[in-house]
Amino acid sequence: MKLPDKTCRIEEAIARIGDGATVMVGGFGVPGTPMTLIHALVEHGARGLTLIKNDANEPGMGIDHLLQAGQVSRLITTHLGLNGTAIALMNSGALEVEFNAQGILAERIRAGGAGLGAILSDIGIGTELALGKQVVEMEGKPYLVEPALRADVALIHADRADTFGNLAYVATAQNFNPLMAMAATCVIAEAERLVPLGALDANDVHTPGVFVDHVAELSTISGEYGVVQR
Amino acid sequence: MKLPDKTCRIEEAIARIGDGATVMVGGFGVPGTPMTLIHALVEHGARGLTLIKNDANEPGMGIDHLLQAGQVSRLITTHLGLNGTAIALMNSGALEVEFNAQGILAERIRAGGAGLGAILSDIGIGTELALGKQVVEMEGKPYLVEPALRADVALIHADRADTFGNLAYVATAQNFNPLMAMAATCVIAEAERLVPLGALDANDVHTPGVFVDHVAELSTISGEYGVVQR
Amino acid sequence: MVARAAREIAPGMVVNLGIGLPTRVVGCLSSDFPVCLHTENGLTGIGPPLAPELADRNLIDAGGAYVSLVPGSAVFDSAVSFAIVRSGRLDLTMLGAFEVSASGDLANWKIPGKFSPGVGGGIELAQKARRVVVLTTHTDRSGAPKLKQACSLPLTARGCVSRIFTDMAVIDVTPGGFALVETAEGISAAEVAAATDAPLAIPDAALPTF
Amino acid sequence: MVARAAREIAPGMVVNLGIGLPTRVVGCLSSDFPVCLHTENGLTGIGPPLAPELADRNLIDAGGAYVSLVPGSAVFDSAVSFAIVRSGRLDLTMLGAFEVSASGDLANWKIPGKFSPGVGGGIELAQKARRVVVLTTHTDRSGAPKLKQACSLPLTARGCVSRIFTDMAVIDVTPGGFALVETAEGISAAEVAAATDAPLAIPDAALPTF
Repeated sequence: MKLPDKTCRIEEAIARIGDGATVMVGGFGVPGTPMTLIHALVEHGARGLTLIKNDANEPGMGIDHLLQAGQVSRLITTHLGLNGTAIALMNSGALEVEFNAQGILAERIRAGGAGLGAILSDIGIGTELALGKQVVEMEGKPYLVEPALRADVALIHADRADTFGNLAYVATAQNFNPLMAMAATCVIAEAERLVPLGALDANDVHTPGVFVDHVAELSTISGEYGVVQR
Repeated sequence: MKLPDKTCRIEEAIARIGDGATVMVGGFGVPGTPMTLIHALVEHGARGLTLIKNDANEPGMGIDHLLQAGQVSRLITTHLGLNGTAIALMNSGALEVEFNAQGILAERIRAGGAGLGAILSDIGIGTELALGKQVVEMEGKPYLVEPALRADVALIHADRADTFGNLAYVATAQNFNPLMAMAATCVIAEAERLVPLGALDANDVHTPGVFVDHVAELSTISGEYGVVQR
Repeated sequence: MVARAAREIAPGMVVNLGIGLPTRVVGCLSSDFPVCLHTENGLTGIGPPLAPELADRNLIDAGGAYVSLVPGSAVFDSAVSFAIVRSGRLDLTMLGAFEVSASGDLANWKIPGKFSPGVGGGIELAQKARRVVVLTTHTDRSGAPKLKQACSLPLTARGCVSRIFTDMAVIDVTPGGFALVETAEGISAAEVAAATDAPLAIPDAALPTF
Repeated sequence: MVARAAREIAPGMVVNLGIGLPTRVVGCLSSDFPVCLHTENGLTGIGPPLAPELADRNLIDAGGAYVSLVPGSAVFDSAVSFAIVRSGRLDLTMLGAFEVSASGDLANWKIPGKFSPGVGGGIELAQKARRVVVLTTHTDRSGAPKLKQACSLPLTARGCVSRIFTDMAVIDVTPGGFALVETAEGISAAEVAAATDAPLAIPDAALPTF
């Protein structure tokens, strides 16, 4: 028994993304954002995408390139205050935006990855985020039904990956990546370092490779991954 | 800023467990079962306990000691086929047993740890495990409401712990421990090795210390933790 | 039959082998066959079983057997382990059975009044693996058929079983009920039909044997 | 006021400091003070902020500031990070505010038609931290009071705020509404009351200053 090899060229993996696809993108700010996969998706040109991402990055970074290229029709997110492009597109009606409470977005994605239908939560009851949501009573207390989220594709940034797709993250570049890596039909991971099978200790794996379909090593770590000068 | 020290004597931590308490106990088979904390709970003598544990261990091991001592009135579990004591107590009516599907038990505990009210799942629909459960429809499909589980106390076995209570597990001794370590009001962890702050790399922590209230190093690893001779 | 069942595993699959007969399939997989074995407690990349004197006390499968790792193994908590199952990442599971019905219902966890140890991970494996096959003796110890028109025991999951490997035959569950696919060496189709408590479709052509 | 707010942190607490004024509280905590700082993206044990030339590109807080670790820091995914918040493990959060009502309602995320960047982690912090305090200027840039009988903006959470630290005063939210606790050096109780758009209970005894 030998674990299958899932290494691939980034362009080939990204080429599977069709128009209208739902795409989860890891990252919270710069750390963990798969900048290279995003650039490949811009090159590929799929349009009418629904993106699921914690934030909209900043102008000239990350998913801003997809927004600028007009490839995104819908964004499910928690906060886009640092990206004027996203705010302008939203205000003009060109971009439909669904805001989630941050931890609820994380849990909805995780629920999708765990094969659940939904979670029940009391977060946001009494605020406008509860409007239009299905309510379930349990022992006399109301909870909002927060449906699980899944995507056609998840774009993941890892620090290290082995050839089976086991992933390890560093520092706060973890964020939404392990959650999204469970919740998509096709999971594509870029890694700063690709290591042989066995080089990643079984106890240090953050995302088991069974969730990952394609893994590619980054040839360069571009400036977009670097410290943001403000 | 310095992280607080949570080291304690096992007896002192266990002494807080009152009669009638709900206690989660880590472990799946022998690995990850906090044998020493369980023995301390037998010594302490609290009765009328509700235990939440994946399995009932085997005769003469783990929670079998609590069952034998008559300290347990209710057991929420997935499987107790390897423990004749538990089966006999259940059949005689002395022990109330609630069976859960294994992954659903894991998710209910995790939901408790995540501060959710419940999860919605389709597992067990059409079987007797669905009987009596609240059903919610979402987009025309039925789901069972599986309420979150929390406990007064969780007993956790870790491989390594630092003095703040950050925990790391090894191999399949992980199992239910990281989930239960999130889901109790008071979390008590035994560790095979206690290391100084900083000796556990931030990226290698499986359970963040913020979830843990008390941590103690095991002075000996008894034979009960060893390979079971069958 | 174990060797025959092993051939059901296609290269690249993620597979869970249930307790009992299915576990023995491991012994039929060559060391360079590309497959990932999963177990419910929290491990992908199971290697061959280990004798007690070589075992790691912290490394077991869901049945309590001491197992080894392979290069690229990963360990994780039991919630993640079942996330793999429920989210569709498990390509195949091989399970034991008390009864299988002609519509693919599976009963393998409870005999009311006699045996009710709890369902463990069985429901989720049966309900959510992309393909569920059963490995079982064709009849129980008293000689009664395990393949029946309808199950009499509490179900594990409805309509989940695709194929059944027994000591007598390989049988598919089709929209029309049980269909004989192969027979064991020396067993006739008629013998299989006689030991099956439901109609069994038998093709006209000669059947392969195993 | 930042230094005064820092004294709100008791030894042993797990604390989340919101973006803006609250983040500056870090600078008032001594290196041997026993506290665990949490940030939403997935980190406990935040150390002092780092200048860009010393920063780790992968180590930020939820506001995007480059931070350091302390011995015993842990990183985890954002679901676990909010599990800490929602399950009651966060002892204290300090948040900014657009408006706070006399019943402790908080509005700090949206100004309809002007500013609606999304709520981020604010709702969960406000609704689930064991204690929520607000750090804010007493009035907005146009001089309008931020402490009001009722909020006019969309709420972050209802009845969540216990105490408010402003440049003018420390004010508690009590069952009877706002109550003055301390004043800033050189500010009179009457001045605080005049800058507050709701009744303010002022004790008879002399108030401490900060």
